[in-house]
Amino acid sequence: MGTKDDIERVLRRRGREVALVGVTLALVVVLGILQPRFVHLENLRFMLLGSVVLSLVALGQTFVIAMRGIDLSVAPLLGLSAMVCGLLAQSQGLPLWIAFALSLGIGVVLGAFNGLLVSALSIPPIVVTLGTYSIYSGFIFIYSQGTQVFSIPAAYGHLGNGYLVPWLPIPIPVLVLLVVLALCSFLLGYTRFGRALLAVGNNDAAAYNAGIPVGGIRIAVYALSGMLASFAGLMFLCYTGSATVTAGTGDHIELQSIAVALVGGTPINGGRGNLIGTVLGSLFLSVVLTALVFLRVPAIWYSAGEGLMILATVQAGLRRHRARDAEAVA
Amino acid sequence: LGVAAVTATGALAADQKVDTSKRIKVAMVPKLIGLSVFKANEQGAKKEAKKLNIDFLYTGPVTASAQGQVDVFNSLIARKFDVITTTANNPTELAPALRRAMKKGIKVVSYDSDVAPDARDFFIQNTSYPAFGKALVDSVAKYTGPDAKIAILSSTKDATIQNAWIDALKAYMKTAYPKMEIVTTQYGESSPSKSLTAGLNIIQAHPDVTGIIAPDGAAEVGAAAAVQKLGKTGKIFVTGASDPDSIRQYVKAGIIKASPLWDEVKEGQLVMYVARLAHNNALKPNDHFEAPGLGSFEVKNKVIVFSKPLVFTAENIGKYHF
Amino acid sequence: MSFAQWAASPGPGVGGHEGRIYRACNIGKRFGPVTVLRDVDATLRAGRVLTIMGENGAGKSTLFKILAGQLRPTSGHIELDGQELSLGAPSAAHAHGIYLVPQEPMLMPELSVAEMMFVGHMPTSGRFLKRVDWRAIRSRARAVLDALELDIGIDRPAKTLSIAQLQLVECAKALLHECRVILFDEPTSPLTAHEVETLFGIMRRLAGDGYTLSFISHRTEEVMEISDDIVVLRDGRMVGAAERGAFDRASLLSLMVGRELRTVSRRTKSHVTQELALSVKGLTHEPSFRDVDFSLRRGEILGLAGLIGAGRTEIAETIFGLRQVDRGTVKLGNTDITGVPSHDLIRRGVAYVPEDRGRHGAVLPMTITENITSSRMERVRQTAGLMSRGHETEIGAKAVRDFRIRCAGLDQTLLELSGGNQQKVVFAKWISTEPRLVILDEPTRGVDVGAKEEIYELIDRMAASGTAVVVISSESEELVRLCDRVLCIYEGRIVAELAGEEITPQSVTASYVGGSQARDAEFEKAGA
Amino acid sequence: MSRPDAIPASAVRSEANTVKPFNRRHFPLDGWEMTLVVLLVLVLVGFSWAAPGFYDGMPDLLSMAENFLPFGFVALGLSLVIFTGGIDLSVSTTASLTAVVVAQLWHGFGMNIWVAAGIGLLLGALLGAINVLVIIRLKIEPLIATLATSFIYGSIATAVAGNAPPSGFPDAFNALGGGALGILPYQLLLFVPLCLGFWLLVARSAYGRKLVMVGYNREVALYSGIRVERILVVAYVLSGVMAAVAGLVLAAYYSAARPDMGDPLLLATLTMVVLGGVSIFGGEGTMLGVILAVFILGFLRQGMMIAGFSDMVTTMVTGAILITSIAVKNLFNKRGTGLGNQLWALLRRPEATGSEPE
Ligand SMILES: Nc1ncnc2c1ncn2[C@@H]1O[C@H](COP(=O)(O)OP(=O)(O)OP(=O)(O)O)[C@@H](O)[C@H]1O
Ligand SMILES: Nc1ncnc2c1ncn2[C@@H]1O[C@H](COP(=O)(O)OP(=O)(O)OP(=O)(O)O)[C@@H](O)[C@H]1O
Ligand SMILES: [Mg+2]
Ligand SMILES: [Mg+2]
Repeated sequence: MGTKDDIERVLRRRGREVALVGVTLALVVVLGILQPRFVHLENLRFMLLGSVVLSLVALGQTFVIAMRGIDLSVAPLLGLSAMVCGLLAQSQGLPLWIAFALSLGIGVVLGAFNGLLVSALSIPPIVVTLGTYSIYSGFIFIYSQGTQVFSIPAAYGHLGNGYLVPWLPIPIPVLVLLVVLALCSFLLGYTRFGRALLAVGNNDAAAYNAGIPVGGIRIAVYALSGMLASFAGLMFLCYTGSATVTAGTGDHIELQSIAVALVGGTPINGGRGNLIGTVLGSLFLSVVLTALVFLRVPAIWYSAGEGLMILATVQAGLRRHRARDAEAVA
Repeated sequence: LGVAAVTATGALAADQKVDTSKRIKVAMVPKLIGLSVFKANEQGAKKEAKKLNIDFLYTGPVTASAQGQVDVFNSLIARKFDVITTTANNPTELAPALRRAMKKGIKVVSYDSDVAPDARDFFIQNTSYPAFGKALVDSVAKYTGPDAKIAILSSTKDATIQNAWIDALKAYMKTAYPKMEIVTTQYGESSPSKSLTAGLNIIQAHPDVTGIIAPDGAAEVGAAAAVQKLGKTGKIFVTGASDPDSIRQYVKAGIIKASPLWDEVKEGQLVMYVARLAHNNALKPNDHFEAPGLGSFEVKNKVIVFSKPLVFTAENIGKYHF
Repeated sequence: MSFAQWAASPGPGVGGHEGRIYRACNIGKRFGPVTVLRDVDATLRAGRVLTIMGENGAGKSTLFKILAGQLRPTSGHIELDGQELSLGAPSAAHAHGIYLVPQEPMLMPELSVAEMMFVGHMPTSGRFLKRVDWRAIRSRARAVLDALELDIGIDRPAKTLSIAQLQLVECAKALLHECRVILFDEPTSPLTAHEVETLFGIMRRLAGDGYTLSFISHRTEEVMEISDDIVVLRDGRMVGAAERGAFDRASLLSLMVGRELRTVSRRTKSHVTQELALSVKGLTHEPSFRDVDFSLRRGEILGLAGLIGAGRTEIAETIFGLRQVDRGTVKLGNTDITGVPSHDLIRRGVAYVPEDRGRHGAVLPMTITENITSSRMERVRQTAGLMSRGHETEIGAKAVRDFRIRCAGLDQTLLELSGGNQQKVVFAKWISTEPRLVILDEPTRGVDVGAKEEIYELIDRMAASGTAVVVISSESEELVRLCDRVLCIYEGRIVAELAGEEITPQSVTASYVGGSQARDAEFEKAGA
Repeated sequence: MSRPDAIPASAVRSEANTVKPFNRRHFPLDGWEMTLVVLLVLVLVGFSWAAPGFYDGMPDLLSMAENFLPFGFVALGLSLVIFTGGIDLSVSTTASLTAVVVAQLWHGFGMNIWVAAGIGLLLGALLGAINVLVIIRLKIEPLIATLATSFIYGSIATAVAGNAPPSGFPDAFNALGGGALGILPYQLLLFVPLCLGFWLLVARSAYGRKLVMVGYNREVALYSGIRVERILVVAYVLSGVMAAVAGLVLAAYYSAARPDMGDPLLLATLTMVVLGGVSIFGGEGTMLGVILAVFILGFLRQGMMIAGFSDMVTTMVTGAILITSIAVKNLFNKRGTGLGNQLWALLRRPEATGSEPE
C-alpha cells in the first residue's frame, strides 16, 4: 500500500542484494577513511573492471546452480576461448566480431556437450564437468601446442579497457556486463525457459511430469553457462592482453564462480537464482581483495581473507533467508 | 695448482670431439608444458639433439606441479631413458625420484631451476644470481633514480630461483643504491590475471612507487599491463625476467626500458650438449669444455653457468624471437 | 477455456467441452521381470467419474501413469475418442488435454504457490518478446484457490506448505489447465472430510461441465459417493468393472481383497490399565500449539482429531524430541522427558511413525530389511562392532511376515514397492522395536482396506500388551474404530475430549468443525 | 475367484525369498564392483602387454603404487564424506598444512619426527572438526564451507612453510613414502589394513549403515533417532585424518614438505571416489568400489605415461573414462528404468519377454 510497505517488501525480497550493497559500501567507506586513495575514481573503476570476467562466468554458473547442477568446466572453457581467439588474433589479426562469434560458438557447443551428457546419460553434473574439465583443458594444449598469447590487436584492447564515448566514464567491459546482466535477468525472470529451469532445479521429476522438456532445458542451460564462460574468456583476453594455457584453470575460476554465486544468494540445492546477487558478490570479492592490499596485509593471507568472506556472507545470507521463510509462513 | 689442473683437463676435453656414435634417449622435462620460455628451450634443444644423435623427447606436466613432474620421471625411468634434463618446480620434492633415476644409471641434468645437488649430475645455471640481481636493479635504477620506492612482484612465496634473485638484488641495492627502498612484495602466482591484479593493486595502494621489479614471466607482463592501464607510462618503470615476445609491446611502449634474461634457445642447445657429455661420462664435477657454436664453459662443483644476463632493450629486442 | 475463467464465470454450463472418451485397451505393464498390469481395459467417459479401486500394489497408480504419458505400456494401447494415442511424455498428454494429479504431491520447494501451479504452462504476453505474464499467473492462481476455498497465500514458498495443502494445490493445478481428462490419484488420503467435500463439489461441477474424470481411493464411502463407474483391480488384473449401482460396499471390498471382510465397527474391548504412561502438561511450541494438557495410561489408545494444520503433527514431533519445547513438561511414566532427544527416547521405548513416509518415514532407495532395522540398529546382534547379517535378515523376514508386506525379496528397495506397502514397512520399522509408547501419525494413509484392518488389529494387540498408543488421524471412522479417548485439536489447542460411547464419526467431525464455525463467527463479529 | 484361506499370497512369496543372500553393501558381485574388477584386470594386463617397462617384475609393479597411494588414503576418507551427501574440498590443503606443520615441528622445534607426525594426525582431525563445525553450527553447505576453509588452510600452510620449507627428513621417516619391506612398499602395508577397516566400517558396522542413511535422506535419519551430527563429525574428522595421512606420506615420499604439495589430490581423488560408484548425492556406493577405482586410475595413469602418452593426454583420457564409465553404469543400473536397464533385463531373463507364466 504505502511506501513504507513497499520498502519493506523490497527489503524482504531483495534482502541479499541490499545486504551486499550495504557491506560493500561500508567497506569502501571505511577503507576510504583509512586510505583516501582507496576511493579514488581510478581505483573504484579498477575494482569494478576486475570483477567483470568473474561476474560473467558466475552468471552462467548461477543459471546452472539454480537448475541444481554445477559446472566445473567453465575454467577450461574460459581458457580455451581466450587461447583460440588470442592466437588467431595475434597471428592472423582475426576481426573482433568473428572472435566474438567464435567464442560464443565454442562455449555453446562444448557447454551443450556437458548438458547432453548430463541429460541423455543421466550422469551427475559434477562428474560430467569434472571429466570435461580434463578434456577441455586438453583441447587448450592441443590447440596452442604450448605457446601463449602476448599481444593482441588494438580493437581487442579497446574492448577490454576502453570507453564507449568520452563523456561516459564507465569502461566498456562494465557496460558489457550490465547488458549481459539485463539479458540474463530477463531470461530468468520473464521467460518460460527461465522459469522452467527453476522448476527443474526444484524437482526435475515433477517438472517432467508438468510437461517441461527437462533434457532440452538442461542442455540449453549448460550451453548458456558454456557460452558465458567462453565469452568471459574473450573479455579476459581483451582485458589482460594475454593468455596462457593456465588462464582460467590456474586461477580456479570454477571454484570462485561457485563461491560468488552462493555468496550472491543462490542456494546450492537450486530452485532459485539471484543474478544481481552474483554480480554484487563478485564485486564484493574484488573490493575485499583490493582492501587487503591497501591494508598492507601480506599477500599470503589473501586467500584466507577470501575464505572468511565467503563464510561470513553465506552465513549472514542464510540467517536472512530463514527469517524470511518463517515470515512467509506466519 | 688446482687451476692448472682444471685448465689442463679442460683443454683436453675441448680438443676431444664428442662421441656421438651411440644413439641415446634424452628427455627434457620443463616445469610445465605450455610456457613460451620453455618452448624456446625446446627449440634449441631439438636442433642440437639432431646434431648429437639424440632421440629427443619434450614432455612435462600440464600444471606446474612437482607431482606431475615426478610422474613423468617415473615413466621415463620405466622407459629406460639415458638422460633426463629438467627444470624443477621445486628443489626438494623432485629429489627422491631423480635419485632413483640416477641409481638406475640414468644421468640427470638440471637447468634453469635446480634440484637438490645430490639428485642431479650437473646443473646449468641461467646466469649467476648476483649478476642477475644486479641487472634487475640496474634496469630500473637508471630511470627511477637512486632513491626510488620499488615494489617487487614475484611468482610465489617459495619460488627458489625468484627468491635467490630477490636476495641478490637486495644485497646489490644495499651497496649500490642505499637510498632505494622496497615498499612491498606481492605474488602473482605465475598467473597473468593474478599478476595484473596484483600490479594494479601495487600501483593503487602505493602511489609513490616508481619502479616494479617482477622477476617472473607472467609477473613482468602483469606489472607492465597495469602501468599501461593506469596511464603511468613514463612515471613507473618495470623490469623482470620474461621472454622477448611477451614483453615486446611494453618495451616498445617505453614501460619496460630494460629487461634482463638470457638466450633461452641457446640454453636449450647447451642442455643437450651437456646431456650428451654426461652420458658419455666425459664431464667431471670440475671441468672445462667447449661447446661448438655456444662458447666455452666452466664446470664448478657440477654447476655450469650458462651466460651473463642478456638485457633486452628497445634497440636489441628486435633480434630475439622466442 | 481454462479453469480460471471457469471459476470466475457465474456458474456451470459454459460449454465448449465436447465429450471425450478415453480408453485403456488391454494394457499390460512390466517392470523388469515383475508384471504389474495385465490386460486392463478401462473406459473413461465424458461427464462421468470412473473410480479405480484395488489393494496396495494392485497397479492403480501405474495405470494412471500410463494414461498420463509418464510410463509406456508394455502391451496394449490407449485411445482418445477412438483414435489410438501414443504418448511419449507427459507433455504429449497435456497437449491432448490429459492431466494427472499424482499420488504423492510433487514438491517444488523454492517456488511460490502461484508459480508452482503454473509450472510448465506459464502464460506469456507481449508480441515480440514473449514474457511471462506474472499478473495473469497471480490472479488466476488466486481465483482457482478461492474456488476451492483454500486459504493459502499464493506467494508462500511451497516448502512451507503441509502435505495436505500441497495435495490440494496439486488438485487446483489440474483445474488451471485446459485439460478435459483429469486423473486424480488418491487425492483424498491426506484430506479431512470437509476438504474432501469441497473437492467432490468441484469434481461434480467438472463432470457436469462434460469433463472426463477418474479417481483412485481406498475409502469405500467416498467411492460410493462420487463414482459413476467403478473398476476394481487385483494383482494387476481387472476383477470387476461396472456402474456404481452394481456394487455395494461389501462386494467392492471382497472383490478387492478376494475374501470376505468384517465390517469396520467400534471396538469392543478396552485394555486401559491404571498405570500412567505419558503425561503432557502445558506443552507449547509457538506458533503451532499452546498449553496442551493430556495424559495417557498403558494399554490406552488415544486419538488426536483435527483439521489439517491443527498442529497435531507438531505435538507428536515435539513429544518425540524433534522440536523444541517452548514451555511445559512431558513425562514418560514418572520420568521427565521434556526436551530429551529422540535417540534417547527410542531407547526408553518411544516410537513415532511419521505421516510423510517419503520425507520422514523411510529411505526409499534402501532395502526393506535396512529400513526395518534402522529404527534401532542396536537390536541387531553385533560382534566386535560388526552387525550380524544373518540376524538382521531374520528381523527383516519376521517383519515382512508379520506385516504381510508384499515384496519380491527382502533386499528389494522401497522404491520398488507400492505406496501402501511402503507404509507397512515404515510401520514395521517402528512397531518391531516393541515400544512402550507409540505415536502413529496417519498410520493408514494410502493403505488399502485389507491392510488397514490388519494394522488396526495390530494396534489393538499392542494396546492389549500394555503399550500406550497415540493415533493422529484425519479419518473419523478410524478414530472411532480404535480409540478409547479422542482429543480434538483446533488451531493448536485441545477444544474437546470424547470418551467411550461419545466417540462417533459425527461427534468427532462436529468437534473440530465446531471449532472452525466458532472462528467464522469471530471473524464475522470482528468484521461487523 | 477368491481363495478360501485368508493368507495373502504376498506373505507366502516373501517367506520364500528370505533365503536370498543379503549382500547389497557387502560384496555385490553382480554390481558395479565386478565391472571395476574387470577394468582393473584389463588395465594391468593391457599395459603389461602393450607398454614395455610397465611390468618389470612384481616388486616394480608394487612400488609403482607408491606414486598413487597418497590419493588412495584421501579417497578413503573423502568417500565417507561423500556417502553423507557432503563433500570435502579442503583435503588438499589439509594434507599440505599437515605436512608443513610436521616439517616445521621437526625442523624448527627439533621435535622427533614421529612425535611430530602424531601431532600432524591430530591436526588433520582438528581441521576436519573445524570443517564439520562450520557445516553444522553455521549451517553452511559442505561445498561452500570446505571451499572457504580450504582457502584458509592454504594461507596458513603458506605462512607456516615460509620462504624455504624444510626438507630432508630422517631416512626412517622417508621410508614411509618410498621404502619397502621385502617387495611390499610401506605405503601399501599401511593402505591395505586401512582399506579393510574402512570397508568394514561402511559395509558392516552400525555406523556405516547410519552413514548411508544420512546420505540418502537426512530427515528420515533424524526421525529414526540417528544422531546425524555425530555421524557427520566422524565422517569429516576421518576425512581430515586421512588427508593428514596422505600429507605425511607425501612428505615422506618427497622427503620434503611444501605448502602446495596437496594441490593435485583433490580432483584426482574425487574422480576415484566417483568412479568407484559412490553417488555424489550421497548414500549410494561401496567402499570396495572406491578401493578398486584407486588402483584402476593409479595404474592407468602410470601405464599411460610409460606407454609414452603425455601428461595432457593421460589427463584427458582419465576424464573421458570417468564420464564413459559412469554413463555405462547408469545405463545398466539395476534400479534404473532406462533403455540399458530394459536391455539388461531382457538379456538376463529372456523368458520374461514371453507370455506370462501363471
Ligand atoms: N518403477 C517401478 N519399478 C518396479 N516396480 C514398480 C515400479 N513402480 C511400481 N512398481 C510395482 O508395481 C506394482 C503396482 O504399483 P502401483 O504404484 O501402481 O500400486 P497402487 O495400486 O497405486 O498401490 P497404492 O494403493 O499402494 O498406491 C507394485 O507392486 C510396485 O511394487
Ligand atoms: N514447514 C513449516 N514451517 C513452519 N510452520 C509450519 C510448517 N508446516 C506447517 N506449519 C504450520 O504448523 C501448523 C501445524 O501444521 P500441520 O499440518 O503439521 O498440522 P497437523 O495437525 O499435523 O495437520 P495434519 O492433518 O496434516 O496432520 C500450521 O499452523 C502450519 O501452518
Ligand atoms: Mg498408488
Ligand atoms: Mg500432520
